[in-house]
Order: sequence, then C-alpha cells, then structure tokens
Amino acid sequence: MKKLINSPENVVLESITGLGAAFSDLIKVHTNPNYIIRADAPVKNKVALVSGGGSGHEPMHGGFVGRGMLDAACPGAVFTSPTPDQMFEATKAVNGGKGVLHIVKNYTGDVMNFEMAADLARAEGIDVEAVVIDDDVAVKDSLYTAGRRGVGTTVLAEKICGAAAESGQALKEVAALCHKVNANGRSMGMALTSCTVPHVGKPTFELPEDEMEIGIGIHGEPGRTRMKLKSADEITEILLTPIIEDLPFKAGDEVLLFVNSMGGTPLLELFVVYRKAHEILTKSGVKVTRSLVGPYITSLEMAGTSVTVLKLDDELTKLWDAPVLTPGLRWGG
Amino acid sequence: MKKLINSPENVVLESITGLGAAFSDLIKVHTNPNYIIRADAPVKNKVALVSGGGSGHEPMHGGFVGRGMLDAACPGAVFTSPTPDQMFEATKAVNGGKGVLHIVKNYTGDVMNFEMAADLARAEGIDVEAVVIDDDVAVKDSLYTAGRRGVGTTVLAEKICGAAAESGQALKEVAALCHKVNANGRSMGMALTSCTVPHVGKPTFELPEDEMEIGIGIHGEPGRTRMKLKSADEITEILLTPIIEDLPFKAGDEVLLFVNSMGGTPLLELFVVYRKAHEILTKSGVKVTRSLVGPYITSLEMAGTSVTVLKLDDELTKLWDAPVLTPGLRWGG
Amino acid sequence: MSNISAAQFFAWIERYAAHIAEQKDYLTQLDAAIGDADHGANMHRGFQAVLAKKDDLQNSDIGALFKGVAMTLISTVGGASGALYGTFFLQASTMAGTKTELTPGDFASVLEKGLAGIVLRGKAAIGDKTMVDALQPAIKAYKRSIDSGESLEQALSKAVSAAEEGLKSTVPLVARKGRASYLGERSAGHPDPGATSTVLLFRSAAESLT
Amino acid sequence: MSNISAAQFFAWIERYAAHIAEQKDYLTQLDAAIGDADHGANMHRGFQAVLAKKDDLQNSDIGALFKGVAMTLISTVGGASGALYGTFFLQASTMAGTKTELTPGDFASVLEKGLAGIVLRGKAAIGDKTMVDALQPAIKAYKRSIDSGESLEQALSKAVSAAEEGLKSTVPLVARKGRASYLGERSAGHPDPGATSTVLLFRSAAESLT
Ligand SMILES: Nc1ncnc2c1ncn2[C@@H]1O[C@H](COP(=O)(O)OP(=O)(O)O)[C@@H](O)[C@H]1O
Ligand SMILES: Nc1ncnc2c1ncn2[C@@H]1O[C@H](COP(=O)(O)OP(=O)(O)O)[C@@H](O)[C@H]1O
Ligand SMILES: [Mg+2]
Ligand SMILES: [Mg+2]
Ligand SMILES: [Mg+2]
Ligand SMILES: [Mg+2]
Repeated sequence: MKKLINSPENVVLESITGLGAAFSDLIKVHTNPNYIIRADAPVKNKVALVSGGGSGHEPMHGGFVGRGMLDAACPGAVFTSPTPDQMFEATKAVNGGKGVLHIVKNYTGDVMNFEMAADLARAEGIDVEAVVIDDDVAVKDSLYTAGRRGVGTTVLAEKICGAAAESGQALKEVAALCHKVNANGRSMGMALTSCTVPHVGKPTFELPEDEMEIGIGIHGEPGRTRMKLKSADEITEILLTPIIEDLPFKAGDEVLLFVNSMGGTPLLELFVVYRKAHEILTKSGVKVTRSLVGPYITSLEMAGTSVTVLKLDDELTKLWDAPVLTPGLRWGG
Repeated sequence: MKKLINSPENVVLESITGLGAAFSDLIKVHTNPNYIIRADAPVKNKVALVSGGGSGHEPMHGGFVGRGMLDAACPGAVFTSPTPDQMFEATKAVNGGKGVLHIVKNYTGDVMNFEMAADLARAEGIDVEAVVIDDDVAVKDSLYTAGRRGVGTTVLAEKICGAAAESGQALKEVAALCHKVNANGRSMGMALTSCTVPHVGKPTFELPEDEMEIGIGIHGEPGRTRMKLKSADEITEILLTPIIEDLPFKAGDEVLLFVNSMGGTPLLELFVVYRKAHEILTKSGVKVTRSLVGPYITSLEMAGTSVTVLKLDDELTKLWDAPVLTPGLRWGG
Repeated sequence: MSNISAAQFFAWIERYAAHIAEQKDYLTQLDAAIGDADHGANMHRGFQAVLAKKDDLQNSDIGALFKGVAMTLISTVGGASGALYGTFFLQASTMAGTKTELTPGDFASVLEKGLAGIVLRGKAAIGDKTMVDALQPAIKAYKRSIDSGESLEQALSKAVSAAEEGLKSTVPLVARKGRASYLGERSAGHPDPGATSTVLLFRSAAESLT
Repeated sequence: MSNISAAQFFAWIERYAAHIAEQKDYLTQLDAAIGDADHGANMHRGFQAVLAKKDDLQNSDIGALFKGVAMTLISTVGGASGALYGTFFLQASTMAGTKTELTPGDFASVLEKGLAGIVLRGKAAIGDKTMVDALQPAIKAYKRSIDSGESLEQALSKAVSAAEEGLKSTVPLVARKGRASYLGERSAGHPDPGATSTVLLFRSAAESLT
C-alpha cells in the first residue's frame, strides 16, 4: 500500500485537522467526537444542514461545509458510517433554532446511525428531518432490499438545499426540496482500478489489466458487472443509458451534468467522458444547462468515473447558481 | 494501460472539447491550432496573459482561463510543449492592445517554442513580454544548465498576475510582478507511483512497492533521489526543508502554502500532508496566511504530492484574494 | 442449574473481543467480497474501546455492563454493525437491569430482547443474508434447550451449532439487506460477515459462561 | 563529383521518416530514462505530418522543401526537438534558397547553417549531452571529407560514424541542457535521445543522397 499517511488509525483525524488548518476562515473542526462545522455556526434562524458518512470520499462531506451548503459534516472512519454521537453533537452545535436537516446517503449503516442521532436530538427538543439520497441506478430499486445507494446526487442536494436554507426556507420546505432533488437525480459509476482501504492495506478487489467494473459503488463494493475494458465513449454510453432510461430523461429536459472522478482519474480523462456524455444528452434532445466536472465524491484513489444527471427547473437552477463558499465548492459573491 | 480515453492520438483534442462544452460560459476552445481563450476575449485595454505547456497537468493551464486569470492557454500533446503557431494564434486572439505576457514554465521545449512565438507576434507589432517560471528546488540552479523547472509557482503566478492585469496594470508592471512571484515561490514534489503517458502505454518508470521518488518533476521525469517509502510526516519534512532553506523563508514571513496532488493522490491524504507542512512552517515562525490544497498542477494519474510556498506581502495577498472565475479556480464576486 | 454471574458476562465480552481481534482480517476479507471491507476493523475498533473501559465494566451489574458495551459500540464503531450490535446490547441491558446474576432462562429473555432490537432497527428477516440468520436460530436453539431442561453447557453448545448452521445457510443466499444487497445475484456464494461475527459471539459465550 | 538533386533530398526526408517510425518506441524509451518519454512520439508525429505534405514537397526546390519540413515540424512537434529540428531545417532552407541541386560542398554549408541555428536557439555546446554532440562532429567529418576530395558516399559514411561516435560520447555525460539536466548525476549512463535521432538523420542521408 502506497499512501501519504502516517498510520491507518490516524488518517481521518490528521486529514480533518489539515482541512481545518487550511480553511480556518470557513470552517471549524471539532475532534472527539469528530465533526466539521461552519466557522459562524450556529447561524440563527436558518435551517441547519448536517451530512456525514464514511471518510474516503473527499471533498464530500467536510469540504462542503460553509456558507450556502452544509452547516456540519460528520466524517466516519474510512468507508464506515459515522457514529450517532458525532451526528448528535454536530446537530446540537449547528442548530440555529429553525431545525436541522440530516442528508443521509442510503447505506444501512448511515441510515441507522443517523436515525439514532435524530432520536437523541429530538429527545432534546431539536426539530430534525432526515432525507435519504438513493440515486444509484446500478442497484435495483426494491422495497424488499436496502434499495439504491446514495451517490453523486448527494453533492447536488447539499448545494441546492444549502442555498435554500440560506435563503430562509423552513425545515419542511428544505426537506421537501431535498426529496425533489433526489427524485430528479440519477447516477452510475465505474472503476478501472480498486481502491485500498488504509487499515486493510491491500486492494479491495482485483481487477485484471483488461477489465473494468461497471456499476461500482463509492466504497469499493463490487458493481453490477465486470467486463472487458472499452473506450471512453463506449463506457460513457454504458453509464448514461440506464440513467436516461430510469428517470426517464426526455427531449426538452434541462439538466445538470455532473461527471465525477472516483479519485484516481485525472481531469484530462474526465473531460473526455464529459464530452461524450454531453454529446449523447444533446443528441437525445436533453439540454445540458449546468455542469460539474471533477473529483467531488470519491472513493479514495480508485480510478474511474461516475456520471450524475439532475433534471433542473427554474427553482433548482437558481439555487444551484446561488453563491457557495466552502473548501470544495465556491462561486458567487 | 487503463485510462478513460478513446485513443492516445485524440485524448487532448477530445478533452479540451469537453472542457469547452462544460464551461462555455467562461471559455472558448479553438482547435487546429489548439488553444483556449476567455469567452470575452480579446478584452480591450487589458494586458493579456497567455500560458501553455504539455497536456497532462490539468486543470493547468486550460482550466485557469477566465476572468482574473489567463486570457489564453495552449495545450500541447501530453507532456510536450505546444507549438509556436498555437501560441502565436492565441496571442493574436487575446491581444487587447495593451500587450501580451507569456508565462512560460522553464523547460527547454517550452522556452524555445514560446520564444519563436514571441518573435512571430512581435513581427506583427504585438508587444510581448515573457516570464519564465523556475521554482523547483529539486533541481540545482545553475547558469550552465537548463536551470530549475517551473512547477507549482506557475499556478500562483497565473492567478496573481491575472488579477493585476484585470486591475489595469501595464505589461511591464505585470511582467515585473510575475518575476516577483517567481522570485518568492519555491516548490518540491515527490511521487509514489509513475504516470503512464497515453501514447507510450506503460509507466514511465518502475517504482517498487516500498520506494518513492523525491524531487520528481511533473512529466514523470526522474527526481533527485529514490528512497524507501516513509510516513507522510517524514515526506512532508523532506519536501519542505529544502524549500525553506532555499529562499530562505524565515520567522515572521507570511506565506501562501500550496499542497498539490500529482493527480492520483486523493484529498484525504493531501490534507494529512498539508497538516504537517502547516505545523512545520508555524513552528519555524512562518505564518501561513493563505492556502491552496488540491490537484492543480498534475502529472496525469501519478500518485504523489508537491509543496509550494510563496512569500506574500500585502500586494500579493490582495491580488491572490481578488475575484477569479475560471473552470479550475473560482472565488469572489 | 447454576446461574451466570456479572463476572462471567464480563469474561464473555473479553473473550469475544479476543475472538474478534484474532479474526478481524478474516471478517474484513468476507466483507471485501460482498461489502466494503471493514467489518473486522469495525468490530475490532469497537471491542478494543470496550476493553479500554474494563475498570468500569468489570465491577458493574449486568445491565450496566451491557449498557456500557452498547454505548461504546455505538460511539466508536459506526456502520451497520455499530448500530446493530449496539442496539443488541442496549436492549439486552434494559432486560438485565440491575441484576448481578442471571438464570439461564433469564439469559434467554435477554438475548431475545437484544434480537428484537436488531430486527426493529434493521428490519431484516431470516433469509435476508444478515447476522439475523445466525442470531435468531442460535437464540431459538438456546431457549428450546434450556426450556427442555438441558444444561447451560448443552444449551450454549446447541446455540453455537445453530449459529453455525445459520451462517452456513447465508452462503447461497442473495442478500436483501445491508451493503451486500447492492450486489444482487453476485452476493450469492459468500458467507455473510455479520453472521460470521455472530457465530463468534456464541462461541465466546460457550467458552466463558459455564 | 555528382550533385544532389531536390528529389534526392526529398528521398532523404522520406527515409528519415521511415527510420523514425521504426525507432519511435526506442527513442521514447531512451527519453523515458532521462527525459519525459516523448522524443519518439514527437519526431514521429512531426515526420508523419511532413509525409502528409508529400505532394507539395516533392516538387519543390530545395529551399522550399526544407522550409516546408521546418514549418511542419515547428507546427506539429512541440517540445525541444520541434523547435530545434525545425530551426535546423529553417536555417538550412535559407542557405539552400531556390536551388534544385546542391554540390556536396554546398550541402556542407547548408548543414553548417542548420547547426548554427540549433546552437543559437538551444545554446548547447559539445559535452552538454544533446543532439549537438552528434550533429556537430558529423557535419565536421562530412565537410573535412568533402574538402579533402573524398566522394559524397565516403563523406556521408564518415558523417554517420562521427555521429555514432558522438552519440556514444553522450552516454557517460551528465546532461547540462534540456530535460535530462534536471537529473544531474543520474543522467549519466544513458545515451541522449536527440543525439540518437540525429544519427538516424545521417544514416538516412547516407542511404538516400548517393
Ligand atoms: N438491515 C440489517 N439487519 C441486520 N443486519 C444487517 C443489516 N444490514 C447489515 N447487516 C449486517 O451488518 C454486516 C455488515 O457490517 P459492517 O461491515 O460492520 O457495516 P457496513 O455494512 O456499514 O460496512 C452484514 O454482514 C450484515 O450481517
Ligand atoms: N538546449 C538544447 N540544445 C540542443 N539540443 C537540445 C537542447 N535541449 C534538448 N535538446 C535535445 O532534445 C532532445 C529531447 O527532445 P524531446 O524529448 O522531443 O523534447 P522535450 O525534451 O521537450 O520532451 C534531447 O535528447 C536533446 O538531444
Ligand atoms: Mg462500512
Ligand atoms: Mg516533452
Ligand atoms: Mg462493511
Ligand atoms: Mg522528451
């Protein structure tokens, strides 16, 4: 295992310490329990947004804390849901009196731990709503399973709901908006290589030089299918086709196209994928009006990409364009 | 070779096409010859900034085109300097009548090709100045060699000089400022793994599982020395010590600390390095007042990091803070 | 039939921590195949934290012991197993209350309360390929044995066998809960990591409660 | 002694393009050791682009031929070699002018003009471990041979040998120019890629100009 770390035990703590030192103007890092909050938290009379999940997906979520996005993020161990006490403490720390929204990616551990934290917070009189993001079309949606995973749409939901909270919306409204984003976003990912979890020390899976994993999650969990390596254009089509069919996206739709690096794939390649995805959507009459391209929801150093398409309307577009000031995403005044 | 590409021949063209599609509000991509310019170029009565170099270092330089930074970028083949006609055409396309600054990384090919382009532009009556960035302390500085390589400080120079040009400074002033940034910035990098140049198809060098390359360049060119893998803290010290000694940075200095990913190293690890670099500087009485952390000047998918330290004064700090609106770097109104 | 003391329950926890420590790479490996390669690390982190509270825990009544284990797991493990094993011990503690020893029959009720907590939290049923596939038959076998007058030793040994059978039954299953469910058909052919750690829980009990 | 026609010079360029195509992986491999693994790809890209202009170039006078080669290399190669070989042919073209054949003596002057361009642009001297280490001795050997009345064939063969000697001399050198200079001492022990492609240039000449 070749990593820039000191020890698997300390990597998360040291990393968030670095994050805090680099962005002390935007965020505050609390340790034991670990959580990251806006420098100006709690913001009075604003709905607070709390997210979290295993570490290893940086900049998500810690890098999305700041004005116009999250109020707090709870980093778990690598690829392991954070614990209820982290979420509970973070929730208390950012509650500005207008309630707290938990944005939860749909993984059994995350969901259960956030439920426990919400119970604790509600017991203290804090108004908590939770929205579970489950946008990964690689997984069959079913009432009888854990359902779809939460992936790329999470980033978009955090940005858009963050802007809504900033604009003064009430908890119920922000939660409804979060459901709307989730309902309109679809994602699918693939891997060229495995990642290596620090405390495991070797790759989670073995992928021969000429094969790739389609429908991969963000934890190195195996995907839908393994197949021979193909060209970027073919891969993009393999990812985008089930996304388009699922919502379905149709001619006339305006969308945000988010092409994400799993961590190890550089921008040079990511824009090759973006180009083809843009072309496929445009050819089907879907208009790409907003874009995000880069490593935003990663899986350690895994090489690969995921594509997320979010159907936009005027409300979502306006909220997407609103200013955001976080370590990982910033624009506007 | 596992890459998200269609063919080594087309990767640069397809990638910049994707870049242009994703950021059509900010930039325009011209092909044959290939260059990327601001959407609103030429900007009348503003010094124009042109940079360029081999591809494979994304987001540099194409991702730094936009308001407050570059007016044009010329992407060469992967790791190969662009050609004079690209630079010449780009120079003509962005010249707003106040002259053009070429920001050139110190590589023989880049320097010579930019010289040829400047000759062509001057022959057409365009006022061109060129500043060569050579900040890599891994390489011995000498009059009798090609001198130091241009690495991380290039990103900072492009941002800072872009802001100065935006504020209306004259060509001579912006060029002097660029020299000043170069004189106050120092960098050093290391690699955990090799990158693979697409048209070569196999790693540029072999690095055993337990070794790393110190003083690596951004083209997979071998570094100063190869040694056994060490902890992130030790590696950070190995990179930072020669940087601090070279300028030298001393107690009381205010600096910008830039911790860069070579491409394959994820943020989780990068912030571990940042943390230690911040600690070392702070302990030596050097005050980190600005930071940049992420993959900004990369070497394809190489895993590794580089550290750049830039001594700041009020002028540089103000220009660093000024708004920037490019695909790769954006903040402010 | 002899009762089980608080000290024995503490020994159970210690023994389990030791089993987990020994098997952590194996558990993680199982999780790598159908999950995210952390089950061993998760459980180990949690039970090492429990051991660190030894001084407090070994002098507690049984309810306080289980509650201490529960809170420690909940606050240090994360993931599905943190919530689930945490809930198991939390519910178990409410049933054990301030007692300092349990009859083998009391222990059956404590286990059933813990299981009910897991089912409420995780909504898994037999056949979903989770820890429930080992836990539920193990508790059932234990209770039936105790109810029919067999010794604690016999009952625990039957629980272990039932857990092992349950674990074995998970191999061909297609997961319907937890991360493994994302794999669909590809999850078949692998034992469930959580069911595997549950077998160790009963093996530890058999080794320390009699 | 017979003159060299424009057609022969065109054949030289074609021959060189073929050598480069054949050796491109080797050249790149040499560049991987002490540079950035692109010299073969660079030269190949450039000379393929030159071949694509065959229709124009094969009917040009010698100056126009060399200028066409120069401009094509300059606009398609990039890197040090694009600027340097481009400059070489550009300067050579100014010396050749509108002639349609050159005496072997004229050709010496053309080569010397090209070399001067490279030196002016790149500022390398003998011993810096660059293409100059092969180019300069090759041209010197050629000229001395021609000046002493030897045949074109003999002169070119001596040029090839001198280029090869020059290439060999680069192996132990520590580079002082170009990318390889970043390596300092570590650049010693490897042949210079540009000197290697220069040997091919003279080998091509020997194979096509007589
Ligand atoms: N809904 C559920 N009900 C019961 N057990 C579950 C459920 N979901 C997952 N599990 C158990 O949790 C185990 C995985 O635990 P672990 O790997 O530590 O957590 P995570 O899945 O969050 O990484 C699975 O092997 C399974 O036995
Ligand atoms: N200043 C110089 N003068 C002469 N030749 C040089 C100089 N710098 C580099 N070279 C030659 O260029 C060759 C490298 O060419 P190439 O790999 O195509 O370009 P780059 O170094 O830009 O990648 C070297 O092997 C050397 O022979
Ligand atoms: Mg997990
Ligand atoms: Mg090159
Ligand atoms: Mg797991
Ligand atoms: Mg080269």
